[in-house]
Amino acid sequence: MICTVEKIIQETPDVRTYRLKFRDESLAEKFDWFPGQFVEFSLLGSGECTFCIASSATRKGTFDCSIKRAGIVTADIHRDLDEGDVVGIRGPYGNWFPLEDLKGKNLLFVGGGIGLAPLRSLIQYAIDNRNDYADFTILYGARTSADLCYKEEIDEWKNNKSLKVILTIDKPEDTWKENVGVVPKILEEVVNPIVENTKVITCGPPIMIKYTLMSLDKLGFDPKDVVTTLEMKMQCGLGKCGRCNIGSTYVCKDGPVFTYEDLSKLPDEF
Amino acid sequence: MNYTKQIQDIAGRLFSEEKIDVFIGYRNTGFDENQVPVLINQYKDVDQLLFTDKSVFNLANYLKYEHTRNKRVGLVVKGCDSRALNLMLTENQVKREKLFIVGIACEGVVDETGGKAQNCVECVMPDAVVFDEMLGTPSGKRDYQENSDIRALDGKSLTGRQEYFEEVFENCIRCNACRHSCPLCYCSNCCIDQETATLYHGANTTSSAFHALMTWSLHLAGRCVDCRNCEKACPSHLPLHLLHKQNEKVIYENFQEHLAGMIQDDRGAFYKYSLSDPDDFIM
Amino acid sequence: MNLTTYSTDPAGLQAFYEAIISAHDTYAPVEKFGKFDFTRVDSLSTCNTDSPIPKTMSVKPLFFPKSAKVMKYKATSEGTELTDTEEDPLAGKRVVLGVRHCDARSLQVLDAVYKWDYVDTDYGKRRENTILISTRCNEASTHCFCTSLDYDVEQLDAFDVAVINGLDEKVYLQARTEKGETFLKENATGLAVANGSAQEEMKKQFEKFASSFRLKMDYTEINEKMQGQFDSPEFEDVSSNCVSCNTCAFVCPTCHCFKISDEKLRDEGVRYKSYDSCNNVYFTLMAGGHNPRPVKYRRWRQRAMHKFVYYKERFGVNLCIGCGKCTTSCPVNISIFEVVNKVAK
Amino acid sequence: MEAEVKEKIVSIEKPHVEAPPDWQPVIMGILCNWCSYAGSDLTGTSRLQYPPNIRIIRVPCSSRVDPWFIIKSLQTSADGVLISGCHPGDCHYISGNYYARRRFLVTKRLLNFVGFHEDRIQFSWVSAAEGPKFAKVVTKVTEDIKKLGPLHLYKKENISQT
Repeated sequence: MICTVEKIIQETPDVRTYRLKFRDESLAEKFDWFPGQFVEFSLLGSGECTFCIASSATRKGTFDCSIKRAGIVTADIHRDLDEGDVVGIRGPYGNWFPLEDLKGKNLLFVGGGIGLAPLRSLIQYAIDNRNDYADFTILYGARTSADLCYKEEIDEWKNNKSLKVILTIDKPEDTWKENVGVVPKILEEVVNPIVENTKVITCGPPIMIKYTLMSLDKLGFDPKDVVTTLEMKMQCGLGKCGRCNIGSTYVCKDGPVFTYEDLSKLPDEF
Repeated sequence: MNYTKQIQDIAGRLFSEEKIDVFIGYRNTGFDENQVPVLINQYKDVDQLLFTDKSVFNLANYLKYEHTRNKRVGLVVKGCDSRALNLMLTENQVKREKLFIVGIACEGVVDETGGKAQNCVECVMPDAVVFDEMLGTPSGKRDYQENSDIRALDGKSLTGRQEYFEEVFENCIRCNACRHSCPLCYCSNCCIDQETATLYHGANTTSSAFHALMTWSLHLAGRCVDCRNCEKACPSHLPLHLLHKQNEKVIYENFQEHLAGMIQDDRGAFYKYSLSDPDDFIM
Repeated sequence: MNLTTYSTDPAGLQAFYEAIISAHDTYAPVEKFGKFDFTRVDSLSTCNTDSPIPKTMSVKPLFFPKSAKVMKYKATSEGTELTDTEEDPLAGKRVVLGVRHCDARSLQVLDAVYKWDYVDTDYGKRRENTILISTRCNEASTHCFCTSLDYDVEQLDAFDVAVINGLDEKVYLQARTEKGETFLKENATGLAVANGSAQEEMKKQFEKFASSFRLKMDYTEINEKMQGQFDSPEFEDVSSNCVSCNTCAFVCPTCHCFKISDEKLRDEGVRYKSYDSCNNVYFTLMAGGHNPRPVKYRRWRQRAMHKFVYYKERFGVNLCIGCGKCTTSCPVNISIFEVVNKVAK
Repeated sequence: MEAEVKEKIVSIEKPHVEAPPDWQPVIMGILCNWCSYAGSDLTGTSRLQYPPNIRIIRVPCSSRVDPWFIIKSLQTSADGVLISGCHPGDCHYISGNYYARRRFLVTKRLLNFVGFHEDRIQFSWVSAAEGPKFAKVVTKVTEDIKKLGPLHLYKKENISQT
């Protein structure tokens, strides 16, 4: 499938959001996805990369991919891809957040850095189906205030009375008025969530996930109620190339969304 | 050539005096007559060690892996291995004070067919050039001999060589075993590794094999010590020594008989120059 | 289904092979640089259908080539034009001679991964259009342990025609699949149908062959014991002398991991699918710098566990077929047999 | 005479595909910033003619040229490579070209060993004052390579099918 880049939003110094539109309108109708799924994003000549879809299918017509400049392909995407250019898209692949299980529950989103991207998809989905869910909390952390993604959208969320948004950064800054500290610390000290009837959805850098899971454990969350999406190098997205293998699980087919309970059954290799 | 007893003694002594953390030697697989390298961490395993003319693999290779990093290492080196080790020392890859080197006055190892290996027949320096302890009687430096395969190929026409090498590059599967088994290829990000992609994204085509093998052999030009670890590792049995020997020959003939790793602090042919280097090929 | 067995003598077999080569697109082991590769042949004299296992590359490249084009593109001022690859050179009807049991079995193992969920059509087509004529070994080589793994070597149906040596210089050709049956009917014109004692002779030959194995293990026991061994310290030990050279995965007939890469030249380019190996540091290295398997023993653990535990869990077969090719081509002779036995202890 | 030379060349370069009538060689020129690049500039300002087949890349010094540059250009588009630097002793960095000279010899001989005609890889010393020499060198290299025809060895375009 071929998509056109409709808009590029510079989120942070090294993250850009690409808003993509199908060149073929009829495909846009057929292309449906659930929050948490990913696509294979291919820039001819540079290669393919896996990105999660950062917007919700409830806002049809276009979809977003947030891309952080990190490797070879992403650097090429940042350098070469302009508005109006075309990219190849395969997908959507993988599983999605357990939407049915989340219904009627309190939702606590814990995101770090670019890890907000897959959460954003679910947040948008949940906002659009607001009546299905009870309480709504978003805890989002980044290294510095400049590294916070989706700033405009966060402001929007802040103005939305039905959600609670808590931001934090690692290093103190003069102009920063909100929390300072790493995400797990804020989670324990500031958010102090109710354990009852709450589902936690988390995504972020591996080290953040590790400590967040530990403090969630401390707070008394059932591993079943903690959902995360895994990052693993993938190339085919079809369960063939063997790259995303963790134990007998293929992250691209059986994942990338896992509950903490599932994860603890897998060998410790992520 | 059998130094099993002496090596076991030395390794045992070093472990009991707590002078080393790891000893790298050879052991028998127990499956066939082949010997495999072994990294020994404790005194009780010392009796696994042995050394005969089947101890082929260049052990200096293991100094680039995490198992030996920041550890005091004892190892066995033959003539060619010690030259590679010498280069690694010169290029600051290992620290001399962390090593205990058992040098061997090598009499040549055997190849697959059981005869004396080609590189041992043509060896210029069978004795270890850097060592703490020497086993055997040194036989001294020998005269440089031109490789017989190179001579045979030089006798062929350009077309003949072209056809031959086209087949070589076509049979390469780009597994990079040659680079990984080379003690002097210690770069953590190699320019011929496909996925670092500084140079190459990594399809396994003839063209990419040409590119990779040529670049690799030129990076080793003036440094290759002809231990033939690469050739032993190659699953396609490609004659990789041809590329290295050709460079070695050109360097030996033109640049004051330079041979890699013979003298300490000699970094390689491309790190020095002489005003009298040949100039006639330049317009 | 009634499958026929034909009998002939070595000369008759040679004539049979020659007839096949002249009538079909034939692949057979051809010697190159001291090792044997499955290549297209035009006459029997250039190939060796009886090539020794340790020196023969697997038959895998005929189905999963070392680098296959996935697609091509060309950018012009009007836009980018994408084309599927041109005619797949391996998709035509063909016959493969001189395949060993282990190699043929490996394709059955690969079928499992290529046919779950998304079906790899290229691979499927190559499989479908190929007739495998397999030779059963007379004697096991040093690192073979195929009889110890979870398949019946004697009654294997992974290939279409089995060539088995009998007593008194007799050779039996046995159809093992319907495809093989029809193929033999068409091609084995000069051969006599074997008489009653053939089955017995073949069994005898198998027993002799089976008794020549030096390496034997009980795979069920290994599978069970390996399951709990994820944190075994043995992995660090057995992998200590590995040089992470990837050779084992590239020669392994069942290793199927690949990478996708783009090659570009000016405004054109090709997307390739080529071999990759889990022993490679970059295999799981992510762009952000996080690597779940940064050290050697972790990669070796993945390799051993994938072969004997994970694949079994997922697809019901072991991902190792006991050909010993990895051991013979390993520069430091690490034996997967030794590794799993040590770990499972 | 020339026909004879051509025949000789044809007989030694293998996959010699007949060049299309309008074929022009592509020559990669890697020039040192201080001497040869200035020399080529002088050629231009002196209005001397030389064939337009050369594609010039400027490098700080001829010792900046990694042998890989040569291999990569032969493998992608170029039919030949010309590398030019300061005369020995004139290097802006005192000894760069002495180091380069060693590498060039080994590279040239190795490429010749694996089947490239030696005229495909050429080197020259051109100083900033030698405008006419630069024109002469480029003309000679272009003519040499025209005689050899297009390069097909290990080209990315004709990578094998499997």
